[in-house]
Amino acid sequence: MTDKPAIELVGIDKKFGAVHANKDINLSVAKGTIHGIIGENGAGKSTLMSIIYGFYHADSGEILVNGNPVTIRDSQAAIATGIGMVHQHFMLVDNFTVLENIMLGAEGGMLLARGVASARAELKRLETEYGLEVDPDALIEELPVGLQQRVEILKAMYRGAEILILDEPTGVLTPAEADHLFRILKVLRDQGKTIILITHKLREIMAITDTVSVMRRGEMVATRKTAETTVEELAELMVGRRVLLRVQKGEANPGAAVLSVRNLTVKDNRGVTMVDNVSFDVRAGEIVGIAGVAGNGQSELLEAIAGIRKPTSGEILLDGQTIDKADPARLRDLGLAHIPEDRHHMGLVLKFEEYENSVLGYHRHPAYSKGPLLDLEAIRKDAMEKIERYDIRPPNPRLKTANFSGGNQQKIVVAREIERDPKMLIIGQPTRGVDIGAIEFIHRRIIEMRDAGKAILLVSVELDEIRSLSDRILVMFAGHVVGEKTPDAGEQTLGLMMAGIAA
Amino acid sequence: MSTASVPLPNWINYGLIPILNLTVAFLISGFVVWLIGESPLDALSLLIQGALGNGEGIGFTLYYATSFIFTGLSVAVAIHAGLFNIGSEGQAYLGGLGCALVALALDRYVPWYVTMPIAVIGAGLFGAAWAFIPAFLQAKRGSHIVITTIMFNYIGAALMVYLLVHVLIVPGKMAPETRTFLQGGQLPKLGWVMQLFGAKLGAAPFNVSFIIALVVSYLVWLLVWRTKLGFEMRTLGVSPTAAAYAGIPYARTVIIAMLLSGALAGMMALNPVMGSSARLQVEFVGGAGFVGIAVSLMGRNHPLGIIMAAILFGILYQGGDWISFEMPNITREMILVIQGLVILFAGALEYMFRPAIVRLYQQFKRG
Amino acid sequence: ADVKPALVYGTGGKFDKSFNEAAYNGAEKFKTETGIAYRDFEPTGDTQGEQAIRNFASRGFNPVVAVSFAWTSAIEKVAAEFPDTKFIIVDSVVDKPNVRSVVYKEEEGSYLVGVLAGMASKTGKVGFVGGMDIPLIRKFECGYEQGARSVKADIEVFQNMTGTTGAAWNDPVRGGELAKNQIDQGADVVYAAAGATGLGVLQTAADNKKLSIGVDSNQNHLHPGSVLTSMVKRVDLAVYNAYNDTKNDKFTGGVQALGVKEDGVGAAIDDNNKSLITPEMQAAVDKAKADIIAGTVKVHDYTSDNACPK
Amino acid sequence: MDYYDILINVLSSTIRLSIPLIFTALAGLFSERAGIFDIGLEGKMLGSAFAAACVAYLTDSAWLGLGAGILCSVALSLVHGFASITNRGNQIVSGVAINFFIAGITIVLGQAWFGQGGRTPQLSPDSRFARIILPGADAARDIPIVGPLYANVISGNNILTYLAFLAVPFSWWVLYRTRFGLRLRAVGENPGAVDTAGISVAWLRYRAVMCAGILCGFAGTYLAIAQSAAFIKDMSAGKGYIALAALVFAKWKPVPVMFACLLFGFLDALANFMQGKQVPLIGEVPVQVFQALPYVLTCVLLAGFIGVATPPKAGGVPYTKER
Ligand SMILES: Nc1ncnc2c1ncn2[C@@H]1O[C@H](COP(=O)(O)OP(=O)(O)OP(=O)(O)O)[C@@H](O)[C@H]1O
Ligand SMILES: Nc1ncnc2c1ncn2[C@@H]1O[C@H](COP(=O)(O)OP(=O)(O)OP(=O)(O)O)[C@@H](O)[C@H]1O
Ligand SMILES: [Mg+2]
Ligand SMILES: [Mg+2]
Repeated sequence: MTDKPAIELVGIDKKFGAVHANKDINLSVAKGTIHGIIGENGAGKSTLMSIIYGFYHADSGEILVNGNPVTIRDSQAAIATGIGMVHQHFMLVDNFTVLENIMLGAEGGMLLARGVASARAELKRLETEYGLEVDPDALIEELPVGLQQRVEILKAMYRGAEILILDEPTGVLTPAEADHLFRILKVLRDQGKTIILITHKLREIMAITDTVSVMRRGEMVATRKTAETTVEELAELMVGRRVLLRVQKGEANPGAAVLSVRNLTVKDNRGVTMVDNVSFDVRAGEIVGIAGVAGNGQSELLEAIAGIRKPTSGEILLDGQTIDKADPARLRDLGLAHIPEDRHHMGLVLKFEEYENSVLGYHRHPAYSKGPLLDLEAIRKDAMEKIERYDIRPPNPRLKTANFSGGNQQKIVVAREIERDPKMLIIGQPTRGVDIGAIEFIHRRIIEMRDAGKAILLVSVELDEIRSLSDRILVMFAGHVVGEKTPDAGEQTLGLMMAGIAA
Repeated sequence: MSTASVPLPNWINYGLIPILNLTVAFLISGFVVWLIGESPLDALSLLIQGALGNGEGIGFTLYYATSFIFTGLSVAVAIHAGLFNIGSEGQAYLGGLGCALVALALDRYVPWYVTMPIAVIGAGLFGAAWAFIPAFLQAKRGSHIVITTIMFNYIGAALMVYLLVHVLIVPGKMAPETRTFLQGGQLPKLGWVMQLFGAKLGAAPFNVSFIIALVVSYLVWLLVWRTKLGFEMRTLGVSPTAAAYAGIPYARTVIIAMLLSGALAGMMALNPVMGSSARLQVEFVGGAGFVGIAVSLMGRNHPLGIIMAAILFGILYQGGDWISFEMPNITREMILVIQGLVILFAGALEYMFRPAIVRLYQQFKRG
Repeated sequence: ADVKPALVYGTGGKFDKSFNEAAYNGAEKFKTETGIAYRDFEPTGDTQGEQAIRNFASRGFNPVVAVSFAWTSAIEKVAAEFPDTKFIIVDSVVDKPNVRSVVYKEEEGSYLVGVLAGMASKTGKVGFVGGMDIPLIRKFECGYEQGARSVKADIEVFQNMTGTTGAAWNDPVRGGELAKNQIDQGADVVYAAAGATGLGVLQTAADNKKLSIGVDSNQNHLHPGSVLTSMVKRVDLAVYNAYNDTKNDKFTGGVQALGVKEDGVGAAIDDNNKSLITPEMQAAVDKAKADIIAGTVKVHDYTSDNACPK
Repeated sequence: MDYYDILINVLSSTIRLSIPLIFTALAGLFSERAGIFDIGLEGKMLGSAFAAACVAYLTDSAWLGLGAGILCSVALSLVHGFASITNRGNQIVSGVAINFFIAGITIVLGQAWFGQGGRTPQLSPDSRFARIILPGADAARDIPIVGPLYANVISGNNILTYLAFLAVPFSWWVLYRTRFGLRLRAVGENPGAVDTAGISVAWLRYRAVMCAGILCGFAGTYLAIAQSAAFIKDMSAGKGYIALAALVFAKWKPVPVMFACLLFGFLDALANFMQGKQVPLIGEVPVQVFQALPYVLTCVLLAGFIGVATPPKAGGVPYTKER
């Protein structure tokens, strides 16, 4: 073994149009280690990894593998260099079998028949060596995500990867699955493979990595030995200043229940039960936070309450009235506002001008219409007022929404949903990818809403955000509400509950 | 770095690029003309002369343009809702049935201005009805609207031929067509409009449906950009997920958009059926539904752009007739060649020149 | 007088080797004889015909000949707009003083080729493939059937129409397929009255070593040895006469119905098919012709009552 | 004629009418399984018919005609590929454009070169694909049941007919048993998976559309110089769209494609045969019913009443890595 780093990046730079995703990145990953990379959403982690894997091309910069400069023209070159990658969004063909997916691109000859036998044998070997069991003849679409990810890892190993990149592998895994994954990664490392692991989750970084690098807004801001750093330091590095964990707020003054959820069961698009027999209340003047690892049913729960997804069974009551038909428009009329998790695909139409988004969903409201027509004058005036009140920049309602930055886009959504004076507000990931200034602003607005007697249901994967805003915390795990806590419950306790270990 | 997301000013996006695309299409057409041994310049001058050289030519140009405005609007309305309606051709065909039935029923009792509004409704209803099943299948069953509308073009053609041959034909006549409508079923020509400009309409069938087309264009603009329904259609068109979030009902919006699209296509029938031949004939649509695709693409799905593109295609059709009359070597199908090239370059290859233009533009801004 | 002749074809195209080509030949003949050039136009769709006719009239062409019933209403309109121009329509009747309508007694010509078909058939089955399903084409079929039956009373006549729209004149693929069906059913002579579609019928008969009968123009040369005869319809004469009459100030409006007697229709016998026509067949045709002229044989006209006697 | 003879006749007609559909639908299969929608099948078929007829006429060789037909159709495929793969244009629009262009250019050039109203001159027997009489066909004719089937349906077709039926298992084999096929099916479902496996999405898709081009070339050639003896304007007459319907009807699978095409060909044959004949209880069925039936059936299928037809997932969507 040499001392040469397994992979070294020098001055990598990448722009997507106006977005500067990677700015002059330098990075060195030692051979036989697990190297973590953390950073907020949109920090540029996936972009950087995709450049190493030859999926994107850097505008400038150099890549060295084992000390030798390499040109990675495409993924084939990356594979040939011994680099494998498990993408954040799986790159699998759903209606192919595991075996076909693994063979794709490494078929071993013009005819499939020839390669199949050796592929099966090789799979067997990998299975026993690393504990990567999976039925080679199963169809991908019939496998749970955990196993799909295993197929992705197998794909990389099958191609003889020496350097394995995993882009947010645990986002979709249950804690048990994540643990299993980590055990596999350790085995791989001990056999001399190099692993780059991307995640937002500081705990995971502390648990498994040897070294960790932090990215912020396209820049590589620091690299630390894991043993020599702390969660707090990493968090600070990630967001660029000391994290404000506590929001100023007074005592809650809860009134009657506004939202009641009774025995709710919801399935996702694939028909998997994501919310399983869940019941709770949200009262006027309180914030109920739902904590949980992403993918434990929170999204589906919010969508069901917001009327976007039809529940399979159970009941949702607003002000004691049963909502029998999923219809977001009617729910809005009844005073239910919804700040969605995904502003790009749900909360906003990026191609529309700002003022159009400022009434999306409320466009049928009498204040914004004259008969069948939209009252453009009223809408633009209203949009301008919101822009001023929420300090949305640039202050131009005729600008295309895509041209606002993430934080300002989120403010457009927040302003729209709060300003129509709802009774009930459901919020998903209010500050994802939003800068600190905007976070504070949005948090303050949420508290003001509570103090004005609104009922608020909040979902966030950021435990700190949940703890600082909520009056009560429900923890979701695998589709169940596994317990209720007050915000002063320790991080440890909540963490264990989120992992499904304690209740 | 990719250039796809670099914003360009409107005059480039809506002016320079379409003109560039169009120019290439015409250059290649000119090459074809040259290939068959005729002079492209002569052909071009004949084209202009035939289409715009006298009142009658202009009349014909506007007559064709009228049909294309309707079908272009039809395609555009669907596109705004994210639907590719290839079925305007069939919907227009059925629209012809609607307006012919009205004309046949009323022409001997009432004057044209009574028949006309009812015929507009009849044509619209029949066109919409023909769009309904594909719309329903898309909305409720997720069947691909492109495929179903193609199928319905053929089903519509079979149905119309059956009706004309077996039901509507005048007994004893050779051609499968209805009887000629009386005065009450014919739309008056717009000779007076031409006279305002000191030109003579001659025999050109430029008629009142042109005015209907303009009014409808305005209404479509109003619908798409000024109404709640239009807002919902556009939302659905660019972001189905945002539409679901906003409580915009998918099935209802898809069906309404397609019904409107079908109705617009159907109204096209007014122009040839009541405005020109005064009877319902086989194949009277003559590809206008497909031209609508080109017109809508070129007009960037905006009524104003559609009117301009429709007139351009009107010039092509009328001028093309003239060319084929004057240059027997060039048959009228040259129009199809040009049309195909325009669709190719203004539609499928619309981004071909963009990267180069972006680079030039950036250099220009820097320099 | 001043003659500036123009010719508008039917939608089958100028060189369909049949109906339109006959018209073309007439115009060419006039041109070679008199040295007077003419202008022609081939509309490819129904809407173009009217425009072309009007274009010619407005540019001072005179006379304007329109061959095909498809231009009936076009001529009706344009003739009213240009009362000083002479128009000729073939295959249809337009009642205007400046229009001459030339129609043919196709049933008579078809009767003659029917006689030949009936005698040539060994299987006792013959076929007929029509173009567009219109009374005019039924008239061909009916005459053919009568002729065949006159020589073989129990003969079976298969008949198919290619289509119901103008496209049926230009669909040799379907024409061939229909002919093949009839041949498979036992027909050994197939008569095509279908414009360019007939080319496919004649081709299929030749491919299958069966006999065929051409139409309108003399098509015997297309597949020598396979084309039994052609039912010629002298559209060329209609065109030629129209030009000549105008030139000589002898143009008359009204209807001209041309039959066997006027030599407007007939069965073509030439070098290409001589070997297929036995002396008995020749004699039978000559007799049928004489009988029709004499009036002793009356061929039923389908269009008179939209029915064919069985 | 007894019923069996009728059946034999209709079957032999079915075969003749299905061949262009089979070639074309298989062409669509290759293209669409790779994620490129192809409504330009009609245009490619027509274009290759024209090229085949022109070259066969000029060279007196059917095989050169076939080569020209294939070349022309592949060239059109490359245009479609250039628009929809390289330039990420709308695939439907590109297909429509090709259909228009070909519908026009064949007539314009045909008229300019041959002066026969867009038709090409009649071909001599040498320049066409002749019927092949299989050994023993005439002798077998009198054997009951199988005899006529062999002599009239199986024998007596041209070489392209047999090639069409070979193309079906061959396509199946290519798609499901070769590396190229595996990749092609993958790129139509998830081009990202193909790209990250180190395979060029663009080149793979180009090869797929070229396969489509080759097959359409056979279809067009069959129309012009096997089934008929000249190019006639619009001679594809919507067969490209019927083939598309058959492709959907067969749920994008090679062997069902053949059966769907045979079914649609059968309907066409039946329409010819039933003309003017009375059906008990119903009377004469208008030919338009048979003409519309393939489309109606496909819509019924699409409505989900006969199973579900799920198109390849990435179909119609241009592949972009960078926004
Ligand atoms: N294909 C693309 N085209 C254009 N912009 C892109 C593309 N991919 C990423 N971006 C932009 O580049 C920036 C960095 O994105 P990237 O996906 O690398 O972030 P990330 O750190 O992986 O975030 P996350 O934690 O959300 O996965 C973002 O602003 C994103 O919008
Ligand atoms: N999807 C997109 N399409 C087009 N332009 C975009 C897109 N996403 C971002 N941009 C452009 O890139 C710029 C930077 O966006 P980005 O979201 O990375 O901002 P940011 O620095 O994260 O801001 P904030 O802190 O407010 O989130 C924006 O101003 C916008 O113009
Ligand atoms: Mg990422
Ligand atoms: Mg941001």
